[in-house]
Amino acid sequence: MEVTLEFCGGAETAHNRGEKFLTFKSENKEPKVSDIFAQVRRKKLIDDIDALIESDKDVKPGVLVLINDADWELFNEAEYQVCKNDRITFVSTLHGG
Amino acid sequence: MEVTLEFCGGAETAHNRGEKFLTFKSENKEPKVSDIFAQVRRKKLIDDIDALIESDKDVKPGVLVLINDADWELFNEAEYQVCKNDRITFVSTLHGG
Amino acid sequence: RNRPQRTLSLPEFQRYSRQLILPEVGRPGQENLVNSSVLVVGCGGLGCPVIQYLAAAGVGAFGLVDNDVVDTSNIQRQILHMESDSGKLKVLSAAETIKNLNSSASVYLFNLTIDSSNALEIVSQFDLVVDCTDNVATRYLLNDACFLQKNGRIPLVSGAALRWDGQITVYKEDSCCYRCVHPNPPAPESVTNCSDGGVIGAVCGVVGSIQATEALKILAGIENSLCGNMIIYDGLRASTRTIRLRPKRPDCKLCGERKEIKELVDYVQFCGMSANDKDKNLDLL
Amino acid sequence: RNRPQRTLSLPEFQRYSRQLILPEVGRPGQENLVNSSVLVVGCGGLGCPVIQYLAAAGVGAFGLVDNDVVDTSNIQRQILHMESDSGKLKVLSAAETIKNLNSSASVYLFNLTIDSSNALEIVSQFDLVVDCTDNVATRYLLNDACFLQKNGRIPLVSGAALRWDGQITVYKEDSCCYRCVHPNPPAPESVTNCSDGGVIGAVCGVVGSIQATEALKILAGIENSLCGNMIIYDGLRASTRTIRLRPKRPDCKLCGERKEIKELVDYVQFCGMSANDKDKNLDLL
Ligand SMILES: [Zn+2]
Ligand SMILES: [Zn+2]
Repeated sequence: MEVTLEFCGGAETAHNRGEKFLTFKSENKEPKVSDIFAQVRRKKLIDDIDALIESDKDVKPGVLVLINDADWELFNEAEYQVCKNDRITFVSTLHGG
Repeated sequence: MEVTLEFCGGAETAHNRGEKFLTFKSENKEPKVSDIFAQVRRKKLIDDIDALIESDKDVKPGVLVLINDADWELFNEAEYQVCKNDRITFVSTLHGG
Repeated sequence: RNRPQRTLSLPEFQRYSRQLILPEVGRPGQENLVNSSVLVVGCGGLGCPVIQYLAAAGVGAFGLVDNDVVDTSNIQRQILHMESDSGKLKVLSAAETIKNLNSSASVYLFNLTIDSSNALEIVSQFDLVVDCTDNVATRYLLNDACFLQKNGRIPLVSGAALRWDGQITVYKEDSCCYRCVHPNPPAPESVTNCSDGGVIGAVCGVVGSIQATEALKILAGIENSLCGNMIIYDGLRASTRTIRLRPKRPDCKLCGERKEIKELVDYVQFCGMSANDKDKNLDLL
Repeated sequence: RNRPQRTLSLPEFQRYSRQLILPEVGRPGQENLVNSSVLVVGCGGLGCPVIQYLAAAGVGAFGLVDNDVVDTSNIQRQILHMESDSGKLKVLSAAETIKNLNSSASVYLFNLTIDSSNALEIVSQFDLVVDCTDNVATRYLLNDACFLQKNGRIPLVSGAALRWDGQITVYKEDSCCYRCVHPNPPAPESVTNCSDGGVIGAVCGVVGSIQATEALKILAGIENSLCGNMIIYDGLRASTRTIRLRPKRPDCKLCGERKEIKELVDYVQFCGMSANDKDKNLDLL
């Protein structure tokens, strides 16, 4: 299955110095988000993965994960079963004013 | 098939004095947008349909139709084959400043 | 456009530091800005934030178009006009704000109604037009005037606000134009203006600030823009989104294949509506 | 909150006509506004449009918090501070703008850093808080101070801007709080501020204007709000959307079931960062 990761709010700087999207084939046929995180880390698909992902089940403080524009917490976080055409977004929380 | 119409930019006033969404069952199994328009007119599903729809294939000047947040003109307008979970939006163009 | 180009002074490096350090802007982008000129049509609800943010950002020259005076009911949303400006020409009040924010900016005042007799000439003097108007006729006029320029199409940053709603888009280069999106004007009785329908001031702020962001990118020479899309904001429901617009229409009377419109027309006649939001309908006998 | 309630004068009907005619506002909504009070924390990039639009809309009383003076590099985005205000206290400059836009508004100045020693008392005097700050520590502080009020949670309208990006949300009543969304503070080295990263002034305008719209709805007594959602704006790519946030977390230390936090803590210590965007990291030996 093809997976699309999106980066915004400054999370773009974690990948290819400003890349907005990353698309790749999932190794699992029915991956959970944790499987996606594991694959991304193992294959080094995101340049600065440590800026965003803490572990296969968690992200860094200050980072939100969205699944189709809704907080992943509404879908059981890393346990969520990713579907076709789902968009997974990393949002860096801003603090400036 | 269940169809959802959305109203924005002031198009809300055409239906139930401010209703944002209208959901109903399509009479056709595979409706085109023109079939949806025809059904809406025949069944009087929108209170003030004449504010939005000119004919089964056209809308009033100043009204945009979106299919999943893109101009219906990108999808062959009223000939578009509506899919499950599509959102059809009427947008009234604003002119104030 | 063929003005002598100046470089940044040392104090300007300090002054614009917060945008100079953005990789998309930098010294080249800031120098583009200080050498650029923008025409703001309408010094009302949308014009106010556009003027404030572009002046603060360092745009070099402004043209301001408005034939109105400041009225008490304007201050609710037109936040660069103060209580003490009541009765003053809007263009004068706006010019003062520009000078207060940026004493090195040039300001050219057009205390008039822009129409077919003067639009081509006025628009030709600027690098970009921001449409902050309140009526349909002038929107068609500006669209056509920007497109029909001898030296090539001038970018048009268009915004509108009414009640709790805002819409913003950009027309430039090879994108669709206003006439592609609106081949025919709306029926006069279907058009509501801010006097009749009302408007929230802060919604004008959202729209004008987005317009200013778009203008700034174009003037600085940044490639990305809203061109080909439209931002829709619903302040009451706190929802917002960017939608995709159609490309250039081959049958567009202005920018299409046949280019039927070669000069400005009578837009009040064409729309059946006046070029302000006060006396709306005309009797076209 | 228990102040004597006043009704609208005749001139105010004329002045606020463009919002009075909105069915969601009307006379009851406008009277709520003129009798309301708002605390604006930070008179910088976000505070400026918030102050302008709420003063213009008729909010009755303002508290302004800022301990800074106007600097040349501020004018690029902080559009109510003029060139001639350089060196002036930001709260004084902001107060002048409020009085110029709305001479009947009351203004209370807090020329200080809001912290654990004064936040509960300051916040308690207002109907709503608008978070226009530039650092993480104060965001936790305001969140906790609004929640821990004796007379019930005070609504908090939160915005942030950096580079070309903006984010806005509202915390009130039974929604999640800032600590639900951010149980742990970010690592200090992962936080970029406007001095280091830069910021576009007009993006601050978008964020502040959306904040003002949200504040106005709450103060007017309108049910709809951004509460439970967040608006994300990317000015560079001209994209914008509203996303859904989590509900209240049962394990939240502040608003969860056990309510572990019962009083304000040392937020600079908690975050490992200072309460302004100048001296960022602290050595916590
Ligand atoms: Zn065209
Ligand atoms: Zn909480």
